[in-house]
Amino acid sequence: MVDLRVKIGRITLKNPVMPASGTFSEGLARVFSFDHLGAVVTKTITAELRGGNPTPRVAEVGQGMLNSIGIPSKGVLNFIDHIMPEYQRFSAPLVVSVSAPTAESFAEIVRQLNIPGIAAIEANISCPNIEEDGKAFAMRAKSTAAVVDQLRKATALPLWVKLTPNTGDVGVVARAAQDSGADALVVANTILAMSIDTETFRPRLGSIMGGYSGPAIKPIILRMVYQCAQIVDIPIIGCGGITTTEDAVEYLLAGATAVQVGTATFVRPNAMLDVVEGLTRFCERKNIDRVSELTGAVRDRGMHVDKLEALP
Amino acid sequence: MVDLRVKIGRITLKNPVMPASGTFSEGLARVFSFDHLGAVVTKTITAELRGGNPTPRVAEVGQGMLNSIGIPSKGVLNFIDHIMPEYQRFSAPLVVSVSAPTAESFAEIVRQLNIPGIAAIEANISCPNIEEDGKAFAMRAKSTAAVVDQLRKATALPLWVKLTPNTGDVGVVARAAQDSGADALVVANTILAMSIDTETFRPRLGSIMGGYSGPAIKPIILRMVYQCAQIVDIPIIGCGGITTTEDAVEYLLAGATAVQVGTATFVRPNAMLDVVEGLTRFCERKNIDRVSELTGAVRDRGMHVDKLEALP
Amino acid sequence: MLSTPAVNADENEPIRAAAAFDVADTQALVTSNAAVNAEYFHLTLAAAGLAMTAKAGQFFNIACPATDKDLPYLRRPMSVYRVVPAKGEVEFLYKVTGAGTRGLATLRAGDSTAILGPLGNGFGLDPGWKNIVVVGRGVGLATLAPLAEMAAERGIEVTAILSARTRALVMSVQRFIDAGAQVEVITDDDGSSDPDNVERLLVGLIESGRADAFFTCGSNRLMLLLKRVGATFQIPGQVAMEQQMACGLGMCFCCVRNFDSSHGPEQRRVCLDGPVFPLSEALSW
Amino acid sequence: MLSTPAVNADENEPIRAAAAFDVADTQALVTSNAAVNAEYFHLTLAAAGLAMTAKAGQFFNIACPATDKDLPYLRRPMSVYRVVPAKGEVEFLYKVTGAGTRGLATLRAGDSTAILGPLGNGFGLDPGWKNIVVVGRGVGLATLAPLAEMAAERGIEVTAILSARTRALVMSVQRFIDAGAQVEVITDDDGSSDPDNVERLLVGLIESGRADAFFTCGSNRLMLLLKRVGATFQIPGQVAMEQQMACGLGMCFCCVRNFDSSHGPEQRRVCLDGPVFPLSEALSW
Ligand SMILES: Cc1cc2nc3c(=O)[nH]c(=O)nc-3n(C[C@H](O)[C@H](O)[C@H](O)COP(=O)(O)OP(=O)(O)OC[C@H]3O[C@@H](n4cnc5c(N)ncnc54)[C@H](O)[C@@H]3O)c2cc1C
Ligand SMILES: Cc1cc2nc3c(=O)[nH]c(=O)nc-3n(C[C@H](O)[C@H](O)[C@H](O)COP(=O)(O)OP(=O)(O)OC[C@H]3O[C@@H](n4cnc5c(N)ncnc54)[C@H](O)[C@@H]3O)c2cc1C
Ligand SMILES: Cc1cc2nc3c(=O)[nH]c(=O)nc-3n(C[C@H](O)[C@H](O)[C@H](O)COP(=O)(O)O)c2cc1C
Ligand SMILES: Cc1cc2nc3c(=O)[nH]c(=O)nc-3n(C[C@H](O)[C@H](O)[C@H](O)COP(=O)(O)O)c2cc1C
Ligand code: FES
Ligand code: FES
Repeated sequence: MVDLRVKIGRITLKNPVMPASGTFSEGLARVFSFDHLGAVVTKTITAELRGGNPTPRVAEVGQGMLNSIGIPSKGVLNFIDHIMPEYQRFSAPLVVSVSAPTAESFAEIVRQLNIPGIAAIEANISCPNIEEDGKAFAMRAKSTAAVVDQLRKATALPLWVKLTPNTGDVGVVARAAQDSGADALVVANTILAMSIDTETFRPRLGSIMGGYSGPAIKPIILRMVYQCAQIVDIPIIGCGGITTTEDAVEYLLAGATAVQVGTATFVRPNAMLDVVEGLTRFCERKNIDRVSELTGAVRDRGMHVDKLEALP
Repeated sequence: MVDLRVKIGRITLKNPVMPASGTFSEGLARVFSFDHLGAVVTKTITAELRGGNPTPRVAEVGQGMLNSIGIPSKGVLNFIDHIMPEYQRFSAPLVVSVSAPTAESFAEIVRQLNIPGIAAIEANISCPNIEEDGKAFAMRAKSTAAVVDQLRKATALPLWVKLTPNTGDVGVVARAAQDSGADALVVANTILAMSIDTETFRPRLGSIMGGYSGPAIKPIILRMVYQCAQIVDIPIIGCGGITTTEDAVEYLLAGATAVQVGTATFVRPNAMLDVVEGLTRFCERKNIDRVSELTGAVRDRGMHVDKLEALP
Repeated sequence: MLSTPAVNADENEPIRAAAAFDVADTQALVTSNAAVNAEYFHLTLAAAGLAMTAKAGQFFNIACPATDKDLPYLRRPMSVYRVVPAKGEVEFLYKVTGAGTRGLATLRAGDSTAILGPLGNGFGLDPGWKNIVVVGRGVGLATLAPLAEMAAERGIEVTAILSARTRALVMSVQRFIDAGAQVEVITDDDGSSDPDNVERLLVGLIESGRADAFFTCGSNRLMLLLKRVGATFQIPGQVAMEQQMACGLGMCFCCVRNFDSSHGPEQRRVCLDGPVFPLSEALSW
Repeated sequence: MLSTPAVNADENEPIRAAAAFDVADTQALVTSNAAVNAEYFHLTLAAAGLAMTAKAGQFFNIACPATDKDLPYLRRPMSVYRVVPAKGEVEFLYKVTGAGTRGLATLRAGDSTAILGPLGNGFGLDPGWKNIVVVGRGVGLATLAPLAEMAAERGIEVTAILSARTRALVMSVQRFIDAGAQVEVITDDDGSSDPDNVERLLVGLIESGRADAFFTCGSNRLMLLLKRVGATFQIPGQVAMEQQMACGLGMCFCCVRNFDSSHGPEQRRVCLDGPVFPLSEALSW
């Protein structure tokens, strides 16, 4: 029997498969039991009430989609009173994704979540930092360090920091998050993208630009996971385009300890279950006892990138 | 009859369609005549001799591909003596793509190309700048300004600067290139990505990471063209995943004046011709007299991105 | 929007009951998939289990096959057109409009595709109602058709006002007739579909006591008309709405629309809180 | 690598002559596509024009259809297995290995797919040669088969040594026989395919004057053996090589391999400078 357990800091997950924030809700419990998942991750919540972005909020593009949901939120109390209970009946640890427009308000919402029943905090720092001309915290090491530092002081819960791929140097941002006290990294959020309807000449999203997700972004995020794994020691949770068991394995090999499945769940609601079962079969076929042995097992020794050669 | 001509700085192209550097060679003249193209763009050449990267150099990923060709180059003289003549028999203006590991050597190679028969220089500054720990020039505004400034002094030819998408803020890099004297921008090069063979556990590219191109990257590069178009006044040449007429139109609407077709030519060798013909038919159907009217014609007025809403 | 809305709570299983799985992703075998006219296809799938519990107004999120030209990625929401538990069949009536439905149209008997459902709340019939008026147009008829049998089963009289550009394009007429409905076909080409005429028809039905409730789908113009007339004469109503979707399960918040509610305007998810909404709360789309 | 290499310049049109279009992307109709054994399919396409000029050793870059499971994006290089200008047909023999060939295997008569070619240089036959030895294995046989007729046309005697795991898997035996070739089947299961035995066979042929040149494809081991024997006995040879490709036209530099050359080791593009190379310059892959 293959051991699927993985450790993310001080919590142990029964398997490395969990949903990506915002692509999942208690509604999926109508299809299967969350007891099968390594963890559950909530849609990002904010302190203030938000309506989210104008419609259309979704556009299909090739083997992926653009979304501009934004973060419709009914606030922390609504979450604690109405949403948390939905998850309590499952054994999977509850990870609460939070966001805020300033480092201070970020710390504030995390303080409100120092309550029983929450296994970890996932800080979605891919959102605009209004104190820095709206650039996402995670776009720069400095603003990342600033917010993670405050979050670390605000909570004793395991702190997962979710990075944005919309940066030129994800490695330094990752190091900054680790050095400021992150227990794990989630790599990564959606890639800023756009699509235009050539018949109407109008952007296909109500907010013009949106986040690109799905299989199409996998090679990019996988590269970022690989780069981060060279730089940080804390566990990395890979997230980007994972649809099949092989996708999950690819992320583990690149250095991830666990994976999040997002958009794939929209196309195959049972995708997460399939990956959990697939990982067991894959490890059996490869005579691997523990799925954790796959983490960072990419056979890249002796290979190198020639600095002199142009890379994109 | 639709007028397909577009102006890139002081040169006028008979139509807005040209190949992307490195995805094209005189070999394609075995399939159709380059007289049909708005311009031809050479594979990037360097002053020094280079062998390129180890194999495998290509990996198919979804609706796109990874490449790690690097820049095999036989130097400038070989180019002038053996490659340039191949293009002279065609009417399409010749754009020579160049690269170098330092700003000084960049200027040097451009000086060697101040010869008749070259219509414009395309500076591929997506390559590693060995004076700055191998980060590509185009990843930062400062190093971009430095190299473009030297290039501007080194040549009187129209100077096109090709940006990398592997940066957190393509807009400021674009502005830096314009302010340092670029006549046009090519947006953009490939996106750094990776793929791992889950059977062998080995990276699928000999140099581990490589450049992602093809339809899958279109929404990302299109967004960058749109962002750059808000910031610069010089013409933008869109390049990323363009396969069909609609793809080209989408880029023009987002703010591009012309487009480059790359990977699509590998899959449909006549893709560029199809786009040229398709643009005429599209404009006829839409009662548009000049294709140049499409540039920046996206109907985004009244729409805006809510700063408070999280975007990736 | 975590609890389902007031709309016909009887018909609709509240999310809270989710512990019991009430939605399934079923790999369904294609029994037939034939063009019914220049624009529409009729798809019949062999399915069992939860799919057989689908009610009028509910929908499935359907996987659409790739073709040479199209590689649809997301699923496509389609109302259940008919369910025949006895035969283990579920049917859909769809209009070929783009990548996904072009892909669906390539399905042949013997192929199979995945359908997630039943999704959404579905129409509700108040035990007190004796006569209802169903007003539909275009694709909307696919959504409204099963309501004919559902009403018949409960001994409710149905008047169906079916609208289209031309007579040739009106669908499901026979289906409504077979279900015992009074059918009025109105078309653009003979002008009978224009608002004033439809309003006249409605008022007539109301005055003759044959309109305890309105049901509509497929036309914003008709929805607004029914809403106004319904408000004037205090006739309740339900409208099935559409919005672009990804998950169909209430997870992604792609499919929101704005609605009037007692406590001011609010956003609701069409896939979860709908697709059927009270006419009185629906807003123009 | 801009001028084509020395290799049989006669067979190969130098790029410089490009002004005359000699490569075409042809939308070809599938005449048949049938499994020949557990692993291989035989595809026959109706095509005309330049495709009909394809020579032994040249190849086409073939568009592979999408399936439920696979969405192959790049084209796949396939050697021309046979060209019948009279019937306007071109044939391919391919092994189903992954996404692209799985897609190819779904093609049915009446479907069509795009083929770019003819590409590459092809085999060359020196007018001075009277007897050649063709040694192939697996997929390599598809590439070598047309060489049998090409040699026959020029009155050149062919000895074909066909290798495979088992007798059942040896292909094209009849084809070589029909072309008048002497056929030796060697297999792993009866040990006849082991290097020493093959070397014995080759030396025998050389001594009996039946080996003016060697031709091989499909096995690195056999290539190295022929190279060594050829060097010892001064027998020229040609090998058809494979490498991952994108464009097939010499544009992308994906398909390079290293070769020995008079002026030291050099990189060549398999698609443009090959796929056929002098045995003496080929390196292990
Ligand atoms: C609850 C519900 C029930 C529906 N029932 C039916 C039905 O029974 N028969 C029928 O023909 N159509 C029905 N529709 C509309 C149907 O979903 C769309 O026509 C279909 O998604 C179009 O997809 P496409 O790829 O062919 O078109 P495209 O225009 O290429 O679609 C592009 C994207 O927009 C989305 N989209 C386009 N039009 C609509 C629309 N009207 N509503 C929602 N999403 C849309 C698609 O899902 C896809 O994601 C229903 C829609 C909803 C929301
Ligand atoms: C000049 C030439 C002629 C060939 N002729 C034949 C032939 O006649 N019959 C035949 O069965 N095969 C032939 N091959 C090999 C054939 O191209 C591959 O088997 C095929 O590309 C595999 O694609 P796939 O998607 O099924 O496999 P996958 O392994 O999924 O392919 C993944 C990628 O690797 C590439 N690739 C995988 N194997 C090879 C290979 N051996 N050579 C080149 N690229 C490869 C594919 O093109 C694709 O881009 C030839 C190859 C070359 C270069
Ligand atoms: C509809 C949608 C909503 C999302 N909402 C959130 C969110 O609220 N918070 C967050 O951190 N990420 C959000 N994401 C990003 C996903 O969590 C994930 O990082 C991204 O989609 C990449 O993974 P995928 O390719 O598997 O979908 C959202 C993605 C989608 C598609
Ligand atoms: C095989 C290959 C080689 C390339 N070589 C170069 C190059 O030498 N110089 C350069 O500036 N860009 C090079 N590129 C990048 C392309 O010019 C183009 O920017 C990129 O592929 C995106 O466009 P596409 O999606 O249409 O291919 C190369 C791309 C590919 C696929
Ligand atoms: S479609 Fe996802 S919430 Fe409605
Ligand atoms: S495949 Fe492109 S150069 Fe050979």
